[in-house]
Amino acid sequence: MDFDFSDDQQSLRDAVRKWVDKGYDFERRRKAVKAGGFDRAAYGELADLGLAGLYIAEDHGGMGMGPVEAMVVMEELGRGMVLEPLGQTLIASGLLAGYAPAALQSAWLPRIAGGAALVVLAQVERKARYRLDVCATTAAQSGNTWTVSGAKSIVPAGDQADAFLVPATVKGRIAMFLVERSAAGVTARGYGTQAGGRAAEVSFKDSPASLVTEDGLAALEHGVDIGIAATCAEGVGVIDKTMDVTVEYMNTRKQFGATLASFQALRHRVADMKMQQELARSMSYYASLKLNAPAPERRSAMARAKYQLGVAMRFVGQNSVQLHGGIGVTDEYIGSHYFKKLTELELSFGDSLHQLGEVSERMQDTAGVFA
Amino acid sequence: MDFDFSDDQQSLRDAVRKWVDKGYDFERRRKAVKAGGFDRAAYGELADLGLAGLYIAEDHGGMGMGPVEAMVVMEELGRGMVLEPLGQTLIASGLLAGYAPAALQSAWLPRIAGGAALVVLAQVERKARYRLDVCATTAAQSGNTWTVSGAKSIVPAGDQADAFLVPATVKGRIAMFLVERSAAGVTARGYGTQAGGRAAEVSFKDSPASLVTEDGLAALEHGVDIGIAATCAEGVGVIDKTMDVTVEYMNTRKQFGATLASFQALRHRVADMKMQQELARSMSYYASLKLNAPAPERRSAMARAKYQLGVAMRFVGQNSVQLHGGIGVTDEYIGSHYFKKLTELELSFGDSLHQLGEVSERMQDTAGVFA
Amino acid sequence: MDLAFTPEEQKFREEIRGWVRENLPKEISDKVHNALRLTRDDLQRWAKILGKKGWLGYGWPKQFGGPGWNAIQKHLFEEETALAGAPRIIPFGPVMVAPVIMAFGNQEQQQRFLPGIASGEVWWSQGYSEPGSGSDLASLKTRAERKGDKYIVNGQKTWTTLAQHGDWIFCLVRTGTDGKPQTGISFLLIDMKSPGVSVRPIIMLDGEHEVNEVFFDNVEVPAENLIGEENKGWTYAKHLLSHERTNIADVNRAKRELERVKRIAKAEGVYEDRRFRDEIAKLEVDVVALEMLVLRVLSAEKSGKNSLDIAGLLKIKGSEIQQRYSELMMLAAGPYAIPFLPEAMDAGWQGEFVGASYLAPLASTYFNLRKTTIYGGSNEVQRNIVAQTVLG
Amino acid sequence: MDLAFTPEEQKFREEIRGWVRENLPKEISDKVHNALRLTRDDLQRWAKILGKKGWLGYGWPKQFGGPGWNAIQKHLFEEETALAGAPRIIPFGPVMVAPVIMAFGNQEQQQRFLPGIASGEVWWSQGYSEPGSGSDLASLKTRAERKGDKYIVNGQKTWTTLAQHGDWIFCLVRTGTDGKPQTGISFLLIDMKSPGVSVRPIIMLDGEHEVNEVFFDNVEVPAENLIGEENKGWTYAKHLLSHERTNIADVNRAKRELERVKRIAKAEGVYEDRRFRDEIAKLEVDVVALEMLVLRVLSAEKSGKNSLDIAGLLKIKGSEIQQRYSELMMLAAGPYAIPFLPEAMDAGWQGEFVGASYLAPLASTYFNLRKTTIYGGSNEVQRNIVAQTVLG
Repeated sequence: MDFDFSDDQQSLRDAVRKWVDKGYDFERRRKAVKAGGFDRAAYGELADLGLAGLYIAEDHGGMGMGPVEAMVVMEELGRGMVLEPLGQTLIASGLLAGYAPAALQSAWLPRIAGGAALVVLAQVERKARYRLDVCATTAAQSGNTWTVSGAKSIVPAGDQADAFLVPATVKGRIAMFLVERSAAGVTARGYGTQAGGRAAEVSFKDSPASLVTEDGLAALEHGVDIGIAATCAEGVGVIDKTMDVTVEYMNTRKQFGATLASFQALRHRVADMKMQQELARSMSYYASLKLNAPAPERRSAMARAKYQLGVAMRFVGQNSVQLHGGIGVTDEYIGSHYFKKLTELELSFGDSLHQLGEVSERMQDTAGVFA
Repeated sequence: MDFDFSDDQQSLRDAVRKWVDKGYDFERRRKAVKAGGFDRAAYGELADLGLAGLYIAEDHGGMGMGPVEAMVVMEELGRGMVLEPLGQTLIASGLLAGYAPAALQSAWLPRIAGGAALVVLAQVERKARYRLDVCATTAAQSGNTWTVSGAKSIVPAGDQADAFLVPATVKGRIAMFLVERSAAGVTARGYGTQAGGRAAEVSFKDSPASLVTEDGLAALEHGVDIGIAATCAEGVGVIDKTMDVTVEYMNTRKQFGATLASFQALRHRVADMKMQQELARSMSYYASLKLNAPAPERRSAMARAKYQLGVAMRFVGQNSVQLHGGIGVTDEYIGSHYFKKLTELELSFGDSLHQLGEVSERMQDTAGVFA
Repeated sequence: MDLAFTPEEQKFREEIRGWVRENLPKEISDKVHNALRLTRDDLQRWAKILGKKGWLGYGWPKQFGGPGWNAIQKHLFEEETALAGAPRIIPFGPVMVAPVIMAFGNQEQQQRFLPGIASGEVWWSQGYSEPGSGSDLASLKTRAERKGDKYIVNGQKTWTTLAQHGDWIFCLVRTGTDGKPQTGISFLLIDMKSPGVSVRPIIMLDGEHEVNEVFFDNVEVPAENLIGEENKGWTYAKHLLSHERTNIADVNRAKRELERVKRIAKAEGVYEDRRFRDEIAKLEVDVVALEMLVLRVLSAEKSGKNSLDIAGLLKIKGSEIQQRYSELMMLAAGPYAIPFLPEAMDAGWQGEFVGASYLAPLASTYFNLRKTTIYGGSNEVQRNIVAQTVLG
Repeated sequence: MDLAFTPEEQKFREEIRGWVRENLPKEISDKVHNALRLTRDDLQRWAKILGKKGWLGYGWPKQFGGPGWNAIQKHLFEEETALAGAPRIIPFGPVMVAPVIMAFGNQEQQQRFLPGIASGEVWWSQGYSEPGSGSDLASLKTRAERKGDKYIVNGQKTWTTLAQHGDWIFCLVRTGTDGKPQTGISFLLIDMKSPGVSVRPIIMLDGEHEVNEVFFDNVEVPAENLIGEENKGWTYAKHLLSHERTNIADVNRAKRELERVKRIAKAEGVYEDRRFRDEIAKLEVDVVALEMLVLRVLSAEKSGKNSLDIAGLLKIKGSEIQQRYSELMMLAAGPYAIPFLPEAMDAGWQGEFVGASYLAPLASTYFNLRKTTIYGGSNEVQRNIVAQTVLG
C-alpha cells in the first residue's frame, strides 16, 4: 500500500502543468469557448505531449501508461479546465486496445496516439438517461459489412471527432462499433456545452461500421468506467483550483473592515469544503487504483467514487460562488467557470443521485475499500 | 385566514402552562421516570384541568373543543415533557366519538373525560413497523360477542391503561375493537421508554372485545392522524424549551474568554435551529388546522407535517446537545432529556424517512398549503 | 385560528384571477411558464397593463392612487399573478422607491414621480451596491457634493439590475464623512439621461446581461431631487428594506416552479423513480412550510395582534428553495442539461432543440439563481440578523 | 502508487488475524458485536492478554518493549482486532501517557511506570478537562503547589472516562500563573489511592456510568512524579495529541458497525426498502472515503515523502460517521427503538426482550455517541484548526 507518486509520474504532472500554465491560459480558453468549444490545435498540442497515446502501447506509438498516469494528467487538465476531451481519448484507446480485433487496433491506435484521429464514445440516447443497457440504435450485418442506424446525444466534440465508438443493438444484445464521421449517413449537429465545451447530436443512417466487439455492454461499461475515473481526476483538479481562488479571495476581500477570511462562520464553511476536497481526492485515487480490477469490483468502485465526487463538486462549487458573493456569478471571473465545469462534470457519466443508486444496488454485506 | 389564538385558547394555554410550571417540575418528572414512567396522580391532575375531556362533547362531560385547543395543550405539555400520554386520550376520545356505537360512547366517554378511564391505542405490531395496514391480530365473532387474539407492541402506558383500542383483522379486513385490560386473556408487560415514559407489550388471547367499527383502517388512520397532530404540537413545545436552554447556556458559558454566543459559527448554527423551530411551528399549525379535512387531504397534510417535525426535532435536538458540549450529554442536565424526548417523538407514528415516503406517494401535480 | 380564507378574501381572489385571465398576454405567460427570455418590451407591456388598472403599485395606499389593499389581499394578488405566469413586477419603482417617496419625499416630489411609477411609463433602477461594498452597504463611497442648487455626483454603482433600460435611478450617496459610515449617506434621485452617467454591462455566468455597472462622472443633480434631509438616507433605505416583507420569500413563484419540476420530471421519466421523486417530495414540504410561514406573517400583519420578526428566515428559506427547484429541474434533465443553447431561450426560436424544448433553459436558470443567496443581503448576513434576534 | 498491501503486509495481517482468532475470548467479542455492556473485568482481561503477548503497547518502539511496528502494521493490527470484535484498548495508559513518559520522562519514571502499562496491570485515567475548561483546555485551574519534595494538588477534573476503575491518573495542573495560560501548566502523575482523591460518577444521558468528576483535596504528590520540567506540561500534552493520529478516525470500528447496520436492517426488513437502503449506501461511501483518507495518511507516514496534516478532518468525519451509523441502526429499529431496557444490555440477561435482543442497545448507543463530536476537541474546534491550515 503506497500513495506516493513515482518520479516519472511527478515529471509527467510537471510537464502537463507547465503546458496548461503557459500554453492554455484563461484567455486562450475563453477564445476557444467563443469559437465553439473545441480547438483542434490545442488537442494537437496534447497529442504532441504524448497524452493522446497515454493508454496506447508503445508498439502502436503510445506511451503504454496506466490509470495512475491518466489520473495525474486529468487532474492537471482539470486545473486548466481544458476543453479538449482527452478523457474521451482515454476511453477510446482503452476500449479499442481491450476489445477490438487486431486489424482495427492497428488501423486506429497509431493515429489516435499521434493526434491525427480523435475518436469519441457516442453513448447517450434520449430514452437512456445515464443507463448503459438501454440502446435503441441498431446494427445490421450484410455479408462481411455492418451498418449502424440510430441517434446518439451529447457526443463530446461530436462534430469535430473523426470517428465514434457506437453501442448498437444486434439481435437484442448490445455490440460495439466504430463509425467514421465521414461515413455515409452520418450527420452531426454541434453546439456548445454549459461549461464551454463542445458536443453534438449525431445520427447514423445505414452508416458503414466496423465491429469492435459483440460483447458491447461489457466494453461500454469498461469505457464508461475509464471515463468516470478520468472525470473524477479532472474534478479534483478543478476543485483544487476552486479552493485556491476562494482562499485567495477571502484573504483579500474586506467587509465590515475585516477580510472575509476572518469571519468564523465562513472559516467553518471553508473547513467543510476542505473536507470535500480531500474526500474527493481520496476517492479519485480509489477510482484509478480500481480501474483494472475485475468488472464487478471495478463497477462498484466507480459508482462509489463518482458519487463522492458528485457530492464534493457540487458542494465546493456552490459554496465557492457563495463565498465570493457577486463577483462569483460573473462571466468575467474565473471562479464562475470552475463552478460551471464542476456542474458539467457531475452530470457526465451519471450524477450523484444516479450513482447512489448504483452503490445501493451493488452493496455487499462487508464494507470498506477492499470489500 | 387567521393565526391568532382566541382569548379562550390563550386562557387554556395559560392554565396548562401554570400547571406544568408549578405542578410538574423537573424533579417531579424525574421521580415519575424512576417510578416507571407513568404517574396516575399526574394524569388525574390533567383530567381535573378538563384536558382528558378536551375532544369529548359536553353531553359526555367533556369540553367539546377542537384541534387548535388540543394543539395549544400539547405544546404546553411538551414544554414540561409530561410523561402521561394525553395524546393517547385525544386519539381514543376522537376515535370513539367519531366511530363507536352510541352505547359504547356513553359507557366510555364520560369516564375518559373524568380521568377515571385511560384508553390507549394498541397499534404497533412486530411485522408492521410504521405501517397501518399490516395487522396480524385477529378478531372472531360468536353470537353477539367478539374476541380478539394477537400481540401489540409499545403500547403507551400499556400496563397502566384501563382499556385498549385494538385494530384486528376480520375476514381480511381491519376492524377496530375496545378491549379492557382486565378482560380475560389480556397480559401486559410494561417497561420504560427511551425518553422516560412507559409502554408495554400487550397480548390478547380470546379476549372479550367490543366492536368500535368495522371500518377499522379508516378509524385507525384517523386516530393516528390525531396522534400525529398532537405529536407535532408536543414537539413544538419541546423545541421551544430546547431553544430556551440553549440560548441561555450560550449566553452564560465562556470559552476562550468569551461567551459561546459570541462565536459566529455557533450563532449561525442557532440561526439554522431557529429556522427549524419556526418551520416546525408552522407545520404544527398546518397539521392541526387540517385535522378535520377529508381523509386524503388530512393524511397528506399529516405526512408533510410529521416529516417536517421529524427533521426539525432531530436537527434542534442534536445541535442543542452539541452546542452545550459535555454538560449536554449528562443525565443531570435537563437539555439531554429534551433531546431524548425529541428523539422519541420522531420515532412515534413514523419517522422522517417513513413520512417522506408518505409525502412522495401522495404527491399531486399542484403544490402548496391548499393543494 | 383558521386556515381558510374568508369568503370576502375568496371573492377578492376570484376577481384578481378573472382579471389576470383576461389581461395577461399569453405570449408573455408562455415565456414565464417555460423560463424563456423576457424582453424589455414584455416587462414594460405587462407593467403598463397593470398600471392602467391601477395595480402596478398594488401595495400603495389609496391616498397615492393605490388600491389600499391589506396584507392578505396583496398576497392574493401576488399569488394569482405568479401562478398565472405573470412576470415579476420589476420592483425598483413601485415597490422600492415609491414607498420612500411617499414617506419621506415632499409633495412636489410625490406629484412629480409617483404617476410615472404607477403607470409603468418610467423605468427605475436601484443604485445601492458598490464594488467595495457588498454585504457592508454602509461603506459606500459614491460622493455627492453640494454646489449651490445642485449636487455633483462622482462614483460607481454596481450589480444594478436591468439598468440598461433605466430612465431614473435612486441612489445612496455619501454627503458626509463624520461619525459612523451610516450617518453621512443621502438618498438622491438621478435622471439617467444626465450627462456623465454611463452604464456598462456585467455579463453573468449564464451569459445573460441582467446587471450593470453605473458610473457617475461629475453628474449634476438638482438639489430638489434629494429625498428628505441630507445625511439621513440610511434611515430611508432601512425603511425601504422593512417594506420588503413576505414577497422576499417568493413563495408563489416557488409553487409555480415546483409544479414545473413535476412536469419536467414526468416528461423525463424520473417522476416514477422513487429516488428522484423523494427529492421532489422534500421540496414540496419545504414549499408548504415556507407558505405557512408566510401566511403566519400575513396574519400577524393583518390583525396587528402578533408581530413576527422573521424576514431573515423568509429570505433564507425562500432563496434556498429557488436554488433547489432549479437544481432539481437540471438534475431531471440529466445529461440533457449539458447542451447550452442560449438562442433557444428566445420564444419562437426556429432552431432544433436538443432532446426537448423545455430542457434548453434549465442549466441557465440553475446558474442564474445562484445569485439569490447573495443579493438582497446575503444569507450569511441574514443568519447574523436571525442570530441577533435569538441570542442578542 | 498502489492500493494493494504488500505480500509482507498481507502476511503480517494473517499472523495478527490468526493470533486474535486464538486469543480473543468469544464471550467478549460477542458483547462487542452486539454492543452489550463490557465490564471492567472484560476490559482488563483483554488488556492482559494483549499485555502478555507484548501488544498492549502496540504502538511502542522496541526499546521500550513494544513491537516496533510501522504505521501500516499498526493500522493492520487495529483493523484485525476491531473487525474480530475486540474491545477498544483503553488508551489512557498505553496510547496516551506512555508516549509522554517515553519522550519526556526520566529513566527512573520509565522503568517504574511503563511495565505496568505494558502488561495491563495498572489502569490509568486522564485528568485534563475541568468544569470551566471545555474546548478551552489551557484555562484549567487545578493547582499544584510545590512544598519541598512534594506537590500539593487542589482542584477538580471532569469527564474523566472510567476513572472509577483508575489506579493512576495523569493530570495537567497549574504550577504558574505568569504569561499565557499555556505556559504555567505541568504534567503530573498521581496515584489515585492518595488521600484526598475522590471520584464522583457522572451519569450520562444513556443512563450509563462512563465518566466521572475527580476531586483533589490537598493531595500530596511526590515531586518525582513530575514529568519533564515544571511549567512545560502543555508542550508534552500537545506531543501526546500529535500521537492520536489516524486512530482518531476509528475507521475500523466504523467498518465493523456498518456491517452491523446492514445485519440489523435486513433483520428488520428495511434493507430491501430502497429509501432506507440508500441511506446505508451513503454511509458506505463515507466509510470507504474515510478509509482512503486514513490509508493516505499512513502511506505518507510510512514513506516520509509526503505529510498530510489532516488530523482535524479525520476527527470530524470519523465522529460524524459514528453518529450516523448509530442513528441508522436506531432508525432501522423504528418504533422498537423506543423501549429502554438498560438491564437487557448485560450479556446473559434472562428477561424478555421487546421485539428482538439486538434492538435493546440501539437507542443507548445513539445517545452515547453524541459525545464523539464533543470530546477530544469538539468538531467546532477541529473546524477552526482545519480552517487555519487552509486560510491561515
